[in-house]
Amino acid sequence: MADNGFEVYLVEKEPTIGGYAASFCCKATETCSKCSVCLVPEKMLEVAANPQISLLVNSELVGISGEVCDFSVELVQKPTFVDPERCIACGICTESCPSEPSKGIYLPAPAAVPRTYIIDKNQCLRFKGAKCNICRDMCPTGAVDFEQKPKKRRLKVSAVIVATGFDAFDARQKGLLGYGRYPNVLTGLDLERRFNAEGSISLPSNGKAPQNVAFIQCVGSRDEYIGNGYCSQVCCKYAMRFARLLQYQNPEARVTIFYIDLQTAGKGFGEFYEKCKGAIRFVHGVPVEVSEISPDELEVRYEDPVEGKVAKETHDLVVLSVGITPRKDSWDLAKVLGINLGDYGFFDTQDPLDGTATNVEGIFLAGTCQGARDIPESIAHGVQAASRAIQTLTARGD
Amino acid sequence: MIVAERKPLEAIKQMIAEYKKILVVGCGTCVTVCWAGGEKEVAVLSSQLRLASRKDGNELVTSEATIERQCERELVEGLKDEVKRVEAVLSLGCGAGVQTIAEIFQEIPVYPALNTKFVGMPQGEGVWVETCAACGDCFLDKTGGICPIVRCAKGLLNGPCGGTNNGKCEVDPEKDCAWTLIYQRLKAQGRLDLMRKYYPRRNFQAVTRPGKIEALQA
Amino acid sequence: MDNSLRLGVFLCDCGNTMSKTIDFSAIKAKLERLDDIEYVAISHDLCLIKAQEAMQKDIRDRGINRVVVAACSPELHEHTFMNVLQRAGVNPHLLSMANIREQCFWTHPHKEKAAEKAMVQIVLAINRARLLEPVEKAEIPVNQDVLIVGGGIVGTEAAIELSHLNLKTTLIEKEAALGGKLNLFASLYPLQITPEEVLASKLKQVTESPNIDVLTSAELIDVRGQAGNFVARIKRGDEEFVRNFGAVILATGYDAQFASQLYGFETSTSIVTLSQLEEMLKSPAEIKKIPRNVGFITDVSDEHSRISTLSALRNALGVKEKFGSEVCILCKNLKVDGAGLEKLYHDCRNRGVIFLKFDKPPKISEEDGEIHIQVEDVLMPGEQMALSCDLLVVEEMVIPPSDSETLRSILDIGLDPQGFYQDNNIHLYPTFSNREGIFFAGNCHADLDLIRALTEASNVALSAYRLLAQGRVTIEAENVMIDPSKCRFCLTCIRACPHNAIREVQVDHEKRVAQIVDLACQGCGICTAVCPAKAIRFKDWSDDQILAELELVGAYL
Amino acid sequence: MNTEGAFLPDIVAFCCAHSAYPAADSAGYLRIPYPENIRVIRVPCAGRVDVLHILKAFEKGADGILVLGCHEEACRHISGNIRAKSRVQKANTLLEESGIDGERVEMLTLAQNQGPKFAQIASEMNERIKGLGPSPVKPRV
Repeated sequence: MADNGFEVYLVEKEPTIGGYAASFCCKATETCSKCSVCLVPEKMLEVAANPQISLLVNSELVGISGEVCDFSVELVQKPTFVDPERCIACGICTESCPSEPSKGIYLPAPAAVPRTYIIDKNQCLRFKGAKCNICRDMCPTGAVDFEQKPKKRRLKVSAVIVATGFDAFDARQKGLLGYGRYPNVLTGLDLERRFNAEGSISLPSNGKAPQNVAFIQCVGSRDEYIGNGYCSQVCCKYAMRFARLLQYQNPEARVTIFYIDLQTAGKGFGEFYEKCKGAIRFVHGVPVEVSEISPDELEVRYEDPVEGKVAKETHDLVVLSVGITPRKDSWDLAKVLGINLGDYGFFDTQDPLDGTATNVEGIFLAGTCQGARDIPESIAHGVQAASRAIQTLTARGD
Repeated sequence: MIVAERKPLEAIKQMIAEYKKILVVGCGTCVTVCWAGGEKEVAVLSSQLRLASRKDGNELVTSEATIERQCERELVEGLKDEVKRVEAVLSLGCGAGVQTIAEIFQEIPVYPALNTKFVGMPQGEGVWVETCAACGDCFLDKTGGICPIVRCAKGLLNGPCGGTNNGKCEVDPEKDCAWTLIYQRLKAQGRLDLMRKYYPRRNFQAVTRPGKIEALQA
Repeated sequence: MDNSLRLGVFLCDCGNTMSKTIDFSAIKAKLERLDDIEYVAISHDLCLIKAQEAMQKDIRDRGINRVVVAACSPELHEHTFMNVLQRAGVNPHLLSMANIREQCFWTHPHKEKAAEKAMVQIVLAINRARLLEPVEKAEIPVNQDVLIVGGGIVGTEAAIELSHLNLKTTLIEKEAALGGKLNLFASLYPLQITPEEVLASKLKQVTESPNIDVLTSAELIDVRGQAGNFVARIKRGDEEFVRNFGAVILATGYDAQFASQLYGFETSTSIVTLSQLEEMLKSPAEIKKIPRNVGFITDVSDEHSRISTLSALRNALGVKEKFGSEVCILCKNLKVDGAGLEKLYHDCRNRGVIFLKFDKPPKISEEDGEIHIQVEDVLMPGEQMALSCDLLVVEEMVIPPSDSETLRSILDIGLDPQGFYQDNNIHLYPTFSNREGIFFAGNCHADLDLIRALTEASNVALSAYRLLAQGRVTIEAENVMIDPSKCRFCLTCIRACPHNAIREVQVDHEKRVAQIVDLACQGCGICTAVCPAKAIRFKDWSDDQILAELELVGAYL
Repeated sequence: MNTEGAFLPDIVAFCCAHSAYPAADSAGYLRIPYPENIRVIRVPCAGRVDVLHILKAFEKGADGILVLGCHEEACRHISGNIRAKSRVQKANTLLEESGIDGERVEMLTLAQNQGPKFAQIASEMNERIKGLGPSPVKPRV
């Protein structure tokens, strides 16, 4: 929107924009696998560089009044105890912070936008009662301010776009799959983050490279029993991309993907899947139970279609392809904005043909807060919401 | 267009082995267009020569110049100051260019850095093929604009020979059979009668060497 | 005015953090001894407004005309400092940055070496600064009208949205009526709305809008020019006319075709394609014999099509409603990765639709109007199940519309291996073509369901709006420039440019040369590198600037 | 930066501003060290790198050269990385002709968040060039 000369306030609850996707990793082998993760930092820098956009991080929307073209929204900005106007992200505070192992003050993400450090109340010794002032004294620009209080602010806006994203399904709800109990059971999200931080994957249990990996699809998706009767749309693709990446790094590694239906649609993905066919073992049917036989060995129990009976096999790493679920706090926000929650707890849309319209004129939806989407489609949806908003404003000569 | 190709560096090195200062001259016409002798190639070759000579423990000094057309006296004469400062000239022009420079600066040795290959046309990026033999007795009117003298390995005027094999040439199965192409072209144009004619051998009088053309003054 | 070099070097120690490793005052002293150095300043926080204001003042007061900043990565703050130069009245392209934080201090634990490298980087940045050239901004007028090719739902929607954005559009459709595939659909499940309703409402908006000019039974013959001023020749009946546009949107959709060779049989009275079924469902009255058992089969000719699974599911429900027949769907993988599709699948099952998933394509035989299917369900391997039905509905392959090749050559854009339009690249919106000002929407370039396609419609609308709304576009004039006196018009650059941003121009009555279209140029420098006559100059990344950074031996004091 | 004692190669890394350069930065954010004798040069696209730049770099004393661009099929300028690859091959042969080991030049691909991979590439190249020894055409100072 800002590119079209409109003034935009970008309100983010976390201290950095980018959301989940910013913590994802590139899944290219020699050739790009089109995971689109590289789009995210680019967009983040565009935001940072755009004078039309004011970033309001650590902020939550607590109230709204008025109507389209004349909304007044109320925000509360949580204190981070570092003044963004002063912080130059030199990192000296983190270096000097005595709190170990995890620091009390840090940059929320390597490529955080805005590049402002934050104090983590749960780690900072001072907030644990100690008389520590080190970071404040070290800070060359005097940006640290322990006295910072929550700030309230009111904004006059013409339209609101809700793009609050998703929560990854909490695999613990699927207790039998052993997530949280066995170190070598990871989720897709864990994989993203490990790859991003270390550039490769090693077994949590022994630090070795995984040799025999199982991906379990549709964990928390296409599952009426837990009330997620929808496809998360991203899991098949990321699982296959990860499988290729694992084999690229360790050609010996064997990979099995347990699935219900492979979602191979989408431009160019068919070709990618054809490449996977030879290298990856696809098993129709989703395992019901994962158990640990030794610290480095996991047993996966599933219905073997060929034998037609329950089969066991062992893997050293099991990845649960967790799906996209509505954010826990969607309901609160829906209450504040007066917009409806629809199927499965995503925000609801008015017009069946328009995924962005809500029941309140001037409030639009974008991205995974309205339903599962991958990165490019979320961006597209965001653009659509912006387009709608601009249309509304143009129509009213605003 | 005249199509040329850079000689292997080794050959060029040997030609100029004895010199410490040379002038590398490019030509801005055909050989620029076929990526063999333009300003860029002049710079590349000079750099390569400097590196090579440094490798052998010498420090060759190169100066670079590219002129619009090496085959024009007036344009070549513009080089006279540069030429004074060097011991030899390395030309990235076609044969005509090399000879013009040699003609005008008779006092200094001039060496060819290119092999002038043929008259041809581009076929995709960076690929050129021979299409004209400059035979001096053009035959294309009879062959639907496809020259058998160049494009038929045997230069037949009354093809195809028995060796045509699914449109490929028996001499070089990589290449299309020119006469198959001619047949298809003429058939498409409904002019196959041209192929039923017999053509006597060409008049080699037309190509006495060296060729010369004297057009009436414009 | 005197244009002698007056360099200003601004060192930032990032809040004193770097000064422990790098002795800035020593560097300052050394630098001051170099030629043309007007001023060297040490700051601790150049990324903060206060420091920038000071910097701006220094540049102004001391008449500095080249600025070197030695601090963090240009990726973070190049734009920041370019703005400072702008405000200080210096062309923002006269900035050269030395990345001494990310590339020295943060990555080289060895202090002396880090310091030494920092010094080198700064000196090189200074040498580069000497060679910088200003790049002026220029405003060029753009035609604000948009041409939309394809009057299907996507093209129509795009036109409507553009009209809401106050842009005029010409919507050309080769058929006699708008609506495209939607005219053929019998239903739009999972959407709670019928194709007729959708079309009616959209067409109403089109006719009511003063901004949309609809040309049916019309086709595009030729397009010349570049983004902002395309000149299009349009043919309608036997009249031909020319119109000017600022942008072109392609929404030519797809064609559907039954791949009989892959199935090994032709369609018949009892074997129909999905689209034939849709017709039947639209007018059930005309059907002689209502089928008792209907079988659907997909994923044989194209495993990866979203569209065929979706329409199988859609029409399965349709059959249930209109015919009440028994329905069985045979497929490989159900594509349910779309809004509401999983739900649609469940509705089908609740309505008693049977699903069978195969790995090997089923054997199909026809016997006096009765279809016999032998299939091995993946869940019961080894067992050949025999089914029979009196109507078999087969999927169609989704293929590019017949005219895409023609349009490709008219518009000089790319096609993907399947013959659909090729998206520009992963870094940009999928609706961008490789040419500025030409956009794709809908199934002419990707496999989309209706909702996704409509999302793209508003995406292209906004893209066109972004390009044209102001009626003029600000560009960087001649950042990349071809010297007409050196250009041999060898076409190398024109063929190499990935964005088709180079066109030929007539310099005088006989000489033609290549020229960069500033609006379309995206500054990759490929042309500069390929030009055999070295006739192309890229001001921001000129050869000498790059070579200046290559001074390795003895480059540092 | 050839200091006395052990041989430290001068290595130039041409880095695409859309991928490899930010990758080098992210190595910085993550404080992942890599050899300081790698000189990063920012280019708008790997396709901007000219064989001449590579040859001249050796004239100026480079011992090894990396051209780092976007992953295949992910070039911001569609064909830039492919061209860079073929140019590096061209450079290899041109250098071989002049008696310089073509091994000294390589084209690799990166994405912008691959800081660790950048550092790894840099170190590997450093080791390789150390193995090959100083460039035979290094100007004497």
